[in-house]
Amino acid sequence: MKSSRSYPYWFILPSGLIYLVLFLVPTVTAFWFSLTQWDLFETRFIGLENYSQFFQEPFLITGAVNTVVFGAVTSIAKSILGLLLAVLLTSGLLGQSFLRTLIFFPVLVSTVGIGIAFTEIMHPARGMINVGLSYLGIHGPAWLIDPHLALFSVALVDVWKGVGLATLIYIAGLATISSDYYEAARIDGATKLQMFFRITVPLVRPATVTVVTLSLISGLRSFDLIWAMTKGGPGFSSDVLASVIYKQYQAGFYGLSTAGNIILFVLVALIVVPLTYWFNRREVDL
Amino acid sequence: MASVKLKNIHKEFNGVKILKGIDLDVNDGEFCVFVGPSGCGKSTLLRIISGLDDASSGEIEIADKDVTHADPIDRGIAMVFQSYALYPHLTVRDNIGFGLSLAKRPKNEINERVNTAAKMLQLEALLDRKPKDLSGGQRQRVAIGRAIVRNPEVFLFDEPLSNLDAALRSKMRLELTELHAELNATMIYVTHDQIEAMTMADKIVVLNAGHVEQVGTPMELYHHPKTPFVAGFIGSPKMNLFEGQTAQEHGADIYGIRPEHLTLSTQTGKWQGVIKHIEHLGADVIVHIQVQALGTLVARADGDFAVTTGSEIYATPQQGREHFLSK
Amino acid sequence: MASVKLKNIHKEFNGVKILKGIDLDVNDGEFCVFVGPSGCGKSTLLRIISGLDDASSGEIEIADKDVTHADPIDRGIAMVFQSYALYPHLTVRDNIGFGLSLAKRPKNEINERVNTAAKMLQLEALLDRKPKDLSGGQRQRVAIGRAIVRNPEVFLFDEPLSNLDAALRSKMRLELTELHAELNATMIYVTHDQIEAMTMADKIVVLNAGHVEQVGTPMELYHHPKTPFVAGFIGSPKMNLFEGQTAQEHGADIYGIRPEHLTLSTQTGKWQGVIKHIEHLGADVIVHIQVQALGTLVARADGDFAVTTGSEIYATPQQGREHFLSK
Amino acid sequence: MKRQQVIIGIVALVLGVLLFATPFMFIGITAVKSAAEASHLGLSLPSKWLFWENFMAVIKARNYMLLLAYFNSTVITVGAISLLAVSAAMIGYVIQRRPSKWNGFIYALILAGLMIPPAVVPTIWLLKELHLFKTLHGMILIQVAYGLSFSVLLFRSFIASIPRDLDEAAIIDGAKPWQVFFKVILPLLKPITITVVLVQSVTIFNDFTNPLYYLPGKDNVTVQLTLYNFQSQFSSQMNLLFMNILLVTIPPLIMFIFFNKQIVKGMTAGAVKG
Amino acid sequence: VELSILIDNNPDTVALTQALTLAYSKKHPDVKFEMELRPGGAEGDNIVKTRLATGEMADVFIYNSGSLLQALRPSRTLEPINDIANFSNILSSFTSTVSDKKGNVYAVPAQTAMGGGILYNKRLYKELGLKVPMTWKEFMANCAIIAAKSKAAPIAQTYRDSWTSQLIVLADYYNVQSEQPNFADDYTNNKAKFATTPSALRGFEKLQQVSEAGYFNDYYGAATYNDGLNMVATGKAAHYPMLTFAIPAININTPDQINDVGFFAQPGDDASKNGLTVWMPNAFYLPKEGDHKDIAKDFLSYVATVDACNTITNAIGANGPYLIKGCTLPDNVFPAVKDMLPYFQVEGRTAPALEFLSPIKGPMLEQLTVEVGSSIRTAKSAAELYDQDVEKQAKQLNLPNW
Ligand SMILES: Nc1ncnc2c1ncn2[C@@H]1O[C@H](COP(=O)(O)OP(=O)(O)OP(=O)(O)O)[C@@H](O)[C@H]1O
Ligand SMILES: Nc1ncnc2c1ncn2[C@@H]1O[C@H](COP(=O)(O)OP(=O)(O)OP(=O)(O)O)[C@@H](O)[C@H]1O
Ligand SMILES: [Mg+2]
Ligand SMILES: [Mg+2]
Repeated sequence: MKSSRSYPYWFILPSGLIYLVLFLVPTVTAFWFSLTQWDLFETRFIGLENYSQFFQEPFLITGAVNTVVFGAVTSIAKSILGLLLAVLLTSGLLGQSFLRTLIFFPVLVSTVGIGIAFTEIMHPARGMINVGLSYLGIHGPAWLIDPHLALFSVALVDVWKGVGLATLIYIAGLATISSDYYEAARIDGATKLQMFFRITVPLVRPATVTVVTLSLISGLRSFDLIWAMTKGGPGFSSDVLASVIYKQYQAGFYGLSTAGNIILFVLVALIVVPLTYWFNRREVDL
Repeated sequence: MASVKLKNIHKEFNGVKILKGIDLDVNDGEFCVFVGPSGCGKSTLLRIISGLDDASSGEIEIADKDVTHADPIDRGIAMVFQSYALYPHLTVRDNIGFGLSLAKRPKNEINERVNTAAKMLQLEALLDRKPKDLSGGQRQRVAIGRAIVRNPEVFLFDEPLSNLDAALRSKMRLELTELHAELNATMIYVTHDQIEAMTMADKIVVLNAGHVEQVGTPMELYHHPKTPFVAGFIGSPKMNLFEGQTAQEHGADIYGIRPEHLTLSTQTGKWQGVIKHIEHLGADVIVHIQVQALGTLVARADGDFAVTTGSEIYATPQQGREHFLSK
Repeated sequence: MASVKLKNIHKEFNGVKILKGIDLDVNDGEFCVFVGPSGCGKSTLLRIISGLDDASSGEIEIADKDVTHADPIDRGIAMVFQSYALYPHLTVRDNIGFGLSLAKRPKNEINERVNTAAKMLQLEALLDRKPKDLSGGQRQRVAIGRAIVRNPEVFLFDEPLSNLDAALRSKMRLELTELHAELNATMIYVTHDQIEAMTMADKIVVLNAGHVEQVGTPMELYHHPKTPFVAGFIGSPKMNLFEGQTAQEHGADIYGIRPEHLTLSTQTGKWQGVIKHIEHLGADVIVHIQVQALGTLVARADGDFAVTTGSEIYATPQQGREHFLSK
Repeated sequence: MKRQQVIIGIVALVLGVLLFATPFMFIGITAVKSAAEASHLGLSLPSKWLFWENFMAVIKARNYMLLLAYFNSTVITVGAISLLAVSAAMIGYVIQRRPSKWNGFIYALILAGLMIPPAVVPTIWLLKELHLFKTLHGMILIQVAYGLSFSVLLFRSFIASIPRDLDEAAIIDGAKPWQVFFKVILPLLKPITITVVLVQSVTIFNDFTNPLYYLPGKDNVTVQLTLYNFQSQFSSQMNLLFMNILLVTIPPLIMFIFFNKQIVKGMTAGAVKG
Repeated sequence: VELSILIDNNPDTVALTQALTLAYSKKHPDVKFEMELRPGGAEGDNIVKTRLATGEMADVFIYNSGSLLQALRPSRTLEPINDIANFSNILSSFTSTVSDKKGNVYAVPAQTAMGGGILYNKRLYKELGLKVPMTWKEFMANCAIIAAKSKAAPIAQTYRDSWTSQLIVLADYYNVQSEQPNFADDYTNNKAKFATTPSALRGFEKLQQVSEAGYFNDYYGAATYNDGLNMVATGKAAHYPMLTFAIPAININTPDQINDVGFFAQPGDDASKNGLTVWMPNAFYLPKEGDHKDIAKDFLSYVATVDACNTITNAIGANGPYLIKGCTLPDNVFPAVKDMLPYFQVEGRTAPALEFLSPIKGPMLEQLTVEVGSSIRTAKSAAELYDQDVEKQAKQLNLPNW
């Protein structure tokens, strides 16, 4: 196919230009600031000192581990739950439309509101979850207060909030699978389960790629919910790199936080780029 | 092992009636061919038999069990889709072996059966390709392969050979006939190819606009079509059909004579006419003759029958080959 | 108005050579048919002519202009895809009228031309449906309609009638032939149907495994095949081909005789054999004869030729109908 | 609807309501409490239902700021989305369909947009240079730039599921590249376009950091900024805050309900054989 | 003319700004105000910095005094207000926290000064016959009695709002200063450390001590600032270390109990050296390149009047002494406010919090105090980590000797 003319690069221009000017140019500029001490008013070139300073952050290791754990846990959970929910919500259930709305609703509500609501819902004594559990005779854990559990509790809420988005993308993905394949599989004698694993899962791959990539990147970079719920606490137990950086930024260490952002970017890229490479190599073309 | 019985099957799509009461018995082990004009409902009927679609009303029995509401998986069928519906993410090998691997057959059994089918379909060299890298005919063969490896009780074929060349097609006819003999499975086969219909069928079902026109063996339909539609539809080139005097003399509405049952002569004959158009097919020539009293008469003659357009010619129907049909 | 010239066209897919040097001249206004076994590269060649794919090497001229690197839009072609490639979001009407509306033709002209095509293709009742609500043959007709409304200089048809019933197919053959005569456009036509090839073609190109086996008029190919492949491929049932003594006597490798050129007799003849299998096609019967010296001999006889499997029979080749071919 | 679907539907509804709706009941209940009761948080029912009072308090706050915010946010969202959806689809289309070594590079740049946080201060300098600072259209362009990566990623992977045969048919029919895209590809991308529109408009509508930095000024408030009317570092009026959250959530919710039904199956059914 | 004015979103700030601008507009009908809200906290700091750095600041803005102000590089970005008419009305205890080395003063206080100490439940104290403690020992003894004799938690801690965890450390600064008068300077000059200065370390130790004694309310890790206020007001907790700006919030949440809430300074080890750590209020500033400097200055000059003080009192009540000469408090102030006033009446019984004396305040403090309060970390270790944190800050500020 003469791709050069059928798929011309000028298609990229309109918003590519906007992206270049308003995103890429400032980003490259920012790189320079990572080599300076910068309080927004004055810059002083200090070479790589910010980077070495960043690596000396006392809770960096905790933060890095938490970042990876949080990113992995949330993106895996969102992808799996999203797919299951999408399958459920495209199967013509009673109240399907309502359920879709219900599941997407958390996406619409501000993180702040969700943070406040869930810190209350996860209150160890009067929180809805533990009250509910106590009816079942279970003594619920101290969700956000237990340093070993806090990160996972936030991850749980993050999944709760983000699964609607994953579900929506999966619903769109399921919509593009031709029913021919399901018919062929029914004729070939596939059970529901086999159809799910051998037709749906491979053919919904574009959606999976998107959901995994998006939720992994946002999981690795996320801090707003963590911030709203624990501020990285108790102590430093649920700190992630992004919240460490955010704290530096808030403290006014702009050069340092820029360096931190670049380090985080490298970490994210190290995880995501090989993954997308692998994903794209196995793309199913029609 | 499995007969297929259809009782008064109706089907509508958004209020349009597509099937209008189909009754049909296909016996156990029979090779039944559906023919009919494009859009008459053949595929629809196949989908209903397979269980992919529900009939709007009517009942289906397979192997004497009522399966009207059963799932495809419980009907013991395999099907070749008119649109192939190959799995785009699987190689040819996995496409063909899909049903077997669903049934959790052992690996080497799957391999063996896939290889056998691939050999028969001349797909051996392509086993590791994905469908998008195949030619049209190759895709169609994969679709056939997917159905035949499974040894079901009932096969449903929807124009399975339409994209194959004549040589391969005749080879496949043979293979499918052998498969039929070997498995003794019931086969329901949709085709537009006269030769396929005539040579493979135990029974041909002629469908027209959602109802059954006639059911019979190929030779019954060829020699004794009951309706003008069947008379015109079976046989190619199609039978010459005329209303008017000749028919009325015999108390019928329509008089018919097949092109191959007209004897042509330059000297004498029943009808005299002028040659309008000649088609050379090699083995035969098809002669279109303008006859004053009738209109156009099509006749078949030997390939070496030497005539030219515009010349005069006489055509005589062979005795006992004439058809008298009522509307 | 437009001739098509191919010069030494090569094509590979991932290192596999599909076309191995195709040279071909299709004259202005000619009806050229491509035949060849499934997977031999017919569609690939069509795609290269259309400009959808680039040849790996070689040159293409259309209307005496080098278009090797021109865009499809600049080649003045219309094409019926083997896979149809209908626009699923458009109605039949809009599918057919798509090209015209891109060319900003006036609304009523589009309407008129779409209606004319729809009438010819018997699609009038379906104009407001979407492709997914059509039968296989109906979809194929939409694909044809989309190409013919556009009046281009060159038509490319990739098995356009494969899913139509015999009656409709012969009607379409006529329509396309008329269209050809009317527009005087150059047509390149891929088919597996012998009758289509024989009746429509000015010139048949026989392709095999990526190269041209023989080019000629239908009758040339039928009467004077140059290679065993062409001999076997043109004509159905295929020519009986034998190596061995008979051929050597004439200084050739292979001896060939067509089934329709064998005279059968119960009394006497050149070869004596036993009838293994009989296929009744109605107008004809195909007789498979086991001859000791040769193997299986296939002969065609009249539909009323009465023989039974297992009986003895004699076959005699008609004088002057024998073929002597070298490998 | 089969019986099985009804039963599973009921079970799913109960579970869904339990898991997804209770947190919102919490928000809803808090939204109708008095300030004092709301400060205790908790799920107890309010002693007095102050829906109307809180509702009016939120609407009237700061001189009907919320209404202005609705307007601004809507303008930004609609503007950015119409630009974003189409042009992201175009980019995704080109990089999916056109195999070339540049694609890897373009794709990497796109991914970078998801992985690198925007640099605020240089962006402001730039916006001022371009006279786009503190303007709605500047904000729209910013949202396009920031939302592009996500949208392109989504489109790119889904365009693979549209058979290339259709592009080719259109090309043969004489379509220019842009006609192929707008007349054939874009209509078939509807489910994805809807997803992008939904997700991005929620993001843009609910964005607060970017307007905060790039769109200062009283007349430029956006909806999420109205939350600051009731929430500050040291004290919050939880009842009004949650009422505001509810009100701000309604427009995207309506949009979701409207668009959700448009995601239909089988867009490409019947297109190709094989 | 229209003056734009950027304020944080605290309801008190909003209310007082509205009252002040309204009052000013009444006197100068040609001047109108356009209020713009920003979030509080560090997010707000960033917005202020960003807008100053990009030259987009409003004509007038409200911001913190003390260490946060220094990060704005006032000499570069802010307009000195030494020349406003009522400059002399501003108390020097305030001006010293908003000026640079050259003596330029940049702000007019927007509110009253605040005390940082311990809110306590007076009713509970009366029931148990307790006295306001003058030493830490007495305080601990009171706690022990409360723990033994009542259901109330001796001390409320509310770590969901983690900033509240710092109070015991920060409010101890009066005691640090009374033992180590040079601490602030030494600290700024990298000569004194929290971990190695016993009096400074005491703040962390006190926190560790009360934590280990188990004096906190149940689930203090999940409790909010509002919970803390409610507890101390209703007597579910006896003490709540907090700033006095909390008093209006108590009045909103639990108006019936507002009179049960009292206040005392966080005691040191020596009863004779008992005094209060004081927080300076937010203040009005002008950016250097403002468009309407003259009018803006006139507005600030108005804020430094008794009339303005009264306007503020009417709008939001008064929570401590004003920093404008001649301003007085009404008699009907809440008991907790009354409790605070005596400290101001004697010279030397107040000291500003460290952040008003030194530009460095480590951002990690609240997390460290949560850890100490939750017994995850010892006082010593927290102080050491805090010293490291401070070092980073000092380096960023490019201070000499670091
Ligand atoms: N993308 C591809 N990669 C590799 N091989 C391909 C690809 N596309 C086609 N082929 C191979 O090229 C050969 C020619 O294909 P083509 O579609 O031209 O065949 P054809 O003559 O049209 O056959 P048919 O009659 O079955 O349609 C086939 O063997 C096919 O498997
Ligand atoms: N979803 C649908 N909605 C409306 N009509 C439909 C739908 N599907 C099929 N039809 C119509 O039903 C009729 C029968 O279709 P069917 O596919 O069974 O035809 P067919 O006999 O297989 O034809 P062909 O030989 O062309 O494949 C056709 O006229 C078709 O237009
Ligand atoms: Mg069909
Ligand atoms: Mg082909």
